[in-house]
Amino acid sequence: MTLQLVLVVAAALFCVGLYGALSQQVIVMVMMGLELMLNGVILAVGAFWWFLAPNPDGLLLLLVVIAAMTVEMAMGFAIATLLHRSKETDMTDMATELSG
Amino acid sequence: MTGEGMNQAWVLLAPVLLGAIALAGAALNGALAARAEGRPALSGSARPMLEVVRLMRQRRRVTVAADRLLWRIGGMALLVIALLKTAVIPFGPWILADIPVGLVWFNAMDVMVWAAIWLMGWGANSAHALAGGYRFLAQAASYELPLMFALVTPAVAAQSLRVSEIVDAQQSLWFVVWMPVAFLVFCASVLAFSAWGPFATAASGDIAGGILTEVSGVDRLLILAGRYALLATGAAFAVALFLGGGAGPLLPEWFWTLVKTLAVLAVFIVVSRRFSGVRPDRLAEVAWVIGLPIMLLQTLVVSIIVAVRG
Amino acid sequence: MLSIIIFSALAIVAVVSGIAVFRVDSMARATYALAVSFVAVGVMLLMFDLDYIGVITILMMVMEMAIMAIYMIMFMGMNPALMPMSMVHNNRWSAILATGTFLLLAGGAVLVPWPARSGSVGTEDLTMALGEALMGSKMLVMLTVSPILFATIVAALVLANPRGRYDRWGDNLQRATPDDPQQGGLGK
Amino acid sequence: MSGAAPEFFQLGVAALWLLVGLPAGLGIALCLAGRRATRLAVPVSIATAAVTVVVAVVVATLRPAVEVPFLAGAPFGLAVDGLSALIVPTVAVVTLLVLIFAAAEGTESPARFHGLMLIFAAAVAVTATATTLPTLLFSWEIMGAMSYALIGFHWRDDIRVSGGLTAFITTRMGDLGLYLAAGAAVAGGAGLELANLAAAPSPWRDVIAAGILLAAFGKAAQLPFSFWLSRAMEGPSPVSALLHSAAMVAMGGYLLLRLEPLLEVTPWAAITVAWVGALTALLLGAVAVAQRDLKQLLAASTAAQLGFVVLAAGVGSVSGGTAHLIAHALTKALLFLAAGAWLTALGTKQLSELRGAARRWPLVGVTFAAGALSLAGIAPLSLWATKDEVLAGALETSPALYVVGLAAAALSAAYAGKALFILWGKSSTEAVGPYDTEQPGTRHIGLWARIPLVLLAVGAVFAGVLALPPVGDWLRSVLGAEADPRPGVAELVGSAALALLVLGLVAKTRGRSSSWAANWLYLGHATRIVVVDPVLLLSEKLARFDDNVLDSLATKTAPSGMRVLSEKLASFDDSSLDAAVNKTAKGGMRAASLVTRADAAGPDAAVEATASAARRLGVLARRPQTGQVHHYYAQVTVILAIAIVLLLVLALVVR
Repeated sequence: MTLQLVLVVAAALFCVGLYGALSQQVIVMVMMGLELMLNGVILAVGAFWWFLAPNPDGLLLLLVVIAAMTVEMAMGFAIATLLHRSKETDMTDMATELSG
Repeated sequence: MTGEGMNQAWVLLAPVLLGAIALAGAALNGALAARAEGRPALSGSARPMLEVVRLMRQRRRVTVAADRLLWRIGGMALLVIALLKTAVIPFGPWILADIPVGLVWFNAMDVMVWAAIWLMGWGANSAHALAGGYRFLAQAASYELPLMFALVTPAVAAQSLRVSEIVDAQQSLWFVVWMPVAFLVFCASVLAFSAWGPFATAASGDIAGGILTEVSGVDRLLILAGRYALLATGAAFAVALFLGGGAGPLLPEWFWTLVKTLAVLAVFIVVSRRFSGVRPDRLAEVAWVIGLPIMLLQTLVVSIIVAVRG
Repeated sequence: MLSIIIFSALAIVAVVSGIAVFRVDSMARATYALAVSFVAVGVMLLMFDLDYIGVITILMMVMEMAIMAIYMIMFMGMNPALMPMSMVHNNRWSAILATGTFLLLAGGAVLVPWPARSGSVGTEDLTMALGEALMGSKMLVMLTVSPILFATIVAALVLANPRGRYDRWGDNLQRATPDDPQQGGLGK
Repeated sequence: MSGAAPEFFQLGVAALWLLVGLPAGLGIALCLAGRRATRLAVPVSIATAAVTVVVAVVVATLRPAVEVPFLAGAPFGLAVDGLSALIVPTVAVVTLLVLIFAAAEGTESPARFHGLMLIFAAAVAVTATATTLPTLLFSWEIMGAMSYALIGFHWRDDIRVSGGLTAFITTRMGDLGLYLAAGAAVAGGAGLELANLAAAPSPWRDVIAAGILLAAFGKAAQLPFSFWLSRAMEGPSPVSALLHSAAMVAMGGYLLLRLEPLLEVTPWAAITVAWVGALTALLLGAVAVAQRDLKQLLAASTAAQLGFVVLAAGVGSVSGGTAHLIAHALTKALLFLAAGAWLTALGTKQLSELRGAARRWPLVGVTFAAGALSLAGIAPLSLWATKDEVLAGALETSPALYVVGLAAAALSAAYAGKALFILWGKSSTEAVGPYDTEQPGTRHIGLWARIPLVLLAVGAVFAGVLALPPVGDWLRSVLGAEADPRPGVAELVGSAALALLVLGLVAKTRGRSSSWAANWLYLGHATRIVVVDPVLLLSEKLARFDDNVLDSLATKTAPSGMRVLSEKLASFDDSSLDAAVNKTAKGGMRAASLVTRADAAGPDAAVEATASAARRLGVLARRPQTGQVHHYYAQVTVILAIAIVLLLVLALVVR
């Protein structure tokens, strides 16, 4: 088990998540893609911690990533709920308020 | 702690013991149920064994378009979770895996129950079962936070997440004495994550058995056994966290653990029969508006005591 | 050697279930495939001696996915066990971008000359050390992060809540008990 | 700090914590309890305020100092020194009296009101005793927030809430200065102790001073920021009495007094402070004279009187400034409470409608008169002496400042007199005035509402001793400002005479004009006394000089010389100038047409090209803004990838 191996796995997870976030139409599925990306990030940070600098400070970053993930989920669900309530849709394609 | 040899024997012994305790719980419940119906208690206590035999022989029924994979996973999960929980529970001097974060492990496992029960509800492709699954998730969202703080409180007092160290920290004074609220909340949560007693709305009769509606045969056996096993592990963990583990006079530690576990289990079964069901939608507000603050206060009090004592 | 085998197995589980999230037809399966992926990563973290973080990852993510499944079904409102779903857009470009990113990242991971490990895993309790870092030297970080996270949660609640207090308690907040479609246990 | 025995020091520390903690804790509790504490609110709040008064006196005697860790390198420090030993009891007493008055008047949701007031009192106590900038900032912010909450207390009225918002935002603008000062103090290495700010190295010290000035001017409603005080009058009268006269606004002046050493080593800041103070006193005095609304008049007068305090800080007269601050706090709280009592009883605060109100409630009228006369600077009353002490400092610095200050004092006599005479004047008709124009009045002023007025009136009458020899010397020794300039007898008598004179003038003009147009005329009178009459006198003198000397000179030399000169000029005009003008005009036309052609070909075309290019770019820039989340994700991915590749290439090149 080497750092390179773990990082490649992490990159794979990240990119599968990226594919999902880019390709899915349903907002909850997009969120799942984002979660998968963060999953890769968690793995990568854990690997960096273990192989490069195993001291408690590094763990903090992991903790923050996990906390950010859960909050991201809360925000995502809130927006999804709002979108569903106002537009009766769960598709990101229908939400074009940001269109320039 | 004793040697490695003993630990290896314990690997084999632990599941058997878990099964035995769960069966004892089931027998007691059967006896109480029989007495309530005016039949002799003894016939009731034999009922679980007969039920096991019956379900083993019963053919599995499968609903149309059921998601069998998830359904089976959900059905098996309860028992597996109970076994995984057993891994971190010290039984007298023996413990399967005394990991440094045993307490968090226990917590992670009881979160697995969320998934397990919802999958049971979903997999059956039946409205009643799905409603049961949803009921359990609603209930879980209510009990989980108070439960987490109830778990944290003994850890704060023992200044460790390792279960054996929490047990050791109570040699002079059991934690139940100075954290009664945490103990009660934990006990209620054990009933809740076992979907038992007043918290059994996920499988209650008003939705035709909820998650149990469509399961039959071995699947049903696994789920029923899993619930008793969860109840048993919950009781054992309550003993380890709050009731001093194996602490007791004269007799060996394992004996005291067994006695206390059985006693707690008996109390769970007897007392919870006396309550009517708690609606999950009502529970949420009670748990968050009363349970959580009171639990936080308990944790605060314990933290202050620990900080003052140094 | 054993660790490499275990790790590889976990890695395969993690990535395959990750791919399964976007390949399976059932929403429940997609969600729980993601949960499996997370559990695999959590176990990998346990292999790095990250006991607490690993278990916490498992705990949080299983819980999160249990909730996620509800939302999936709530919003998509059908049983995809009965009908296959394909709700994608921009599929080809997404795949190209993801592959490109993977090549870039993996190339970087393999080619960058990573420094040697500095410092060593102490024998002390890592969870305790993490707690002390949280409440000590890294207090400022947490002080900064936590209000932001908290504010985000509050914002999420505000966005998602369809009924404000005037809807519940009346225009002059005059009702003794709120007018809720579903009464809570305390009537608050 | 104090040489007291340890047990006394311990007692002092406990008292100091109590001073801050008790009102803060109970205030928060009351606010949280909300409607459930309606019955409890008044007793709790008045008991707390009373205890606070006792504790404040204890603290002022024992002079404790405490410090607990707060931020890295900046502890949460509280200490009582000479200055705060004077201010803290004053504020505590005023708070108690105002709360008694408020309780007597009654208010909706008393728990919230008294809770906010108590929190505010705690914040003031922290402000007055703070020893470090973070501590000060902490309480400063709380004061601002409480001020907002209290001005907008009747939150169902939009105008009150927006008044609170105006006050909050304006003072917030100033507050930024405090952050600036804190940043500069850290950057300059002076540390965050208030006492060390003066020791900061030069460029940073100037930044600190600028920041402090901004903050103090904002809070004290000095000139660029004065208007917020007017909007703040939307709040309930007790709030005006406490926050916008005695406590919060005063804290702006207090901050400058406290940091006077910093001003001393930063000459430009001292001069700025002195002039801003003096000009505020003058101009807001004029504004006060023009007001038709009693509370607005008092508000403008508050800003003007604080101008004197600020002036004192600028000229280094700490003792004068402090005495003036205290005397003004008592006086103005009294006036605001009296105005509030009438507002409640008669439902109006318009001066025209309040005519004769003092006769209806003579006790309130007499106390108001005491306050107004003190404000006017009538001889034995408080503000007379304190103001002169400030002016003595100003005279030492610059005569011009003194003159401006004296003019401002005359104006204060004018507006105080105006309010006084109207309120005590006989209604022109015997019929009851058009009351209840702003809110329904109760026609009743309770006993408990009168008691604070009487007590405050006693203070307003006698606080002047703080500036006069026996007590004044003690005050100076407490403040360590023995060397501050003292007013001479001539100045004291002169200012008293001036005040009397102005008061007399006001009385006379009022007698002549009963209609409200006269008030604007009366502003003209004030202007005439100060400006017009001297100018007329001067111009008369100049005219006589002109008649006698210049005119005769002119009549003798003008006729013959002028005729010759004009003929010469006429012929020159025809021959050269006219022709030149014609030619220039023709040349101009030609040049203009040339330029037009060049413009169309050159700059105009360039502008058109630029514009269309910008439009094209704009269209291009809009294209990625699809509003589709996945497009954004894709863009981010590509951009991040490019950035990473660039970084890698860069790293390789550098290697």
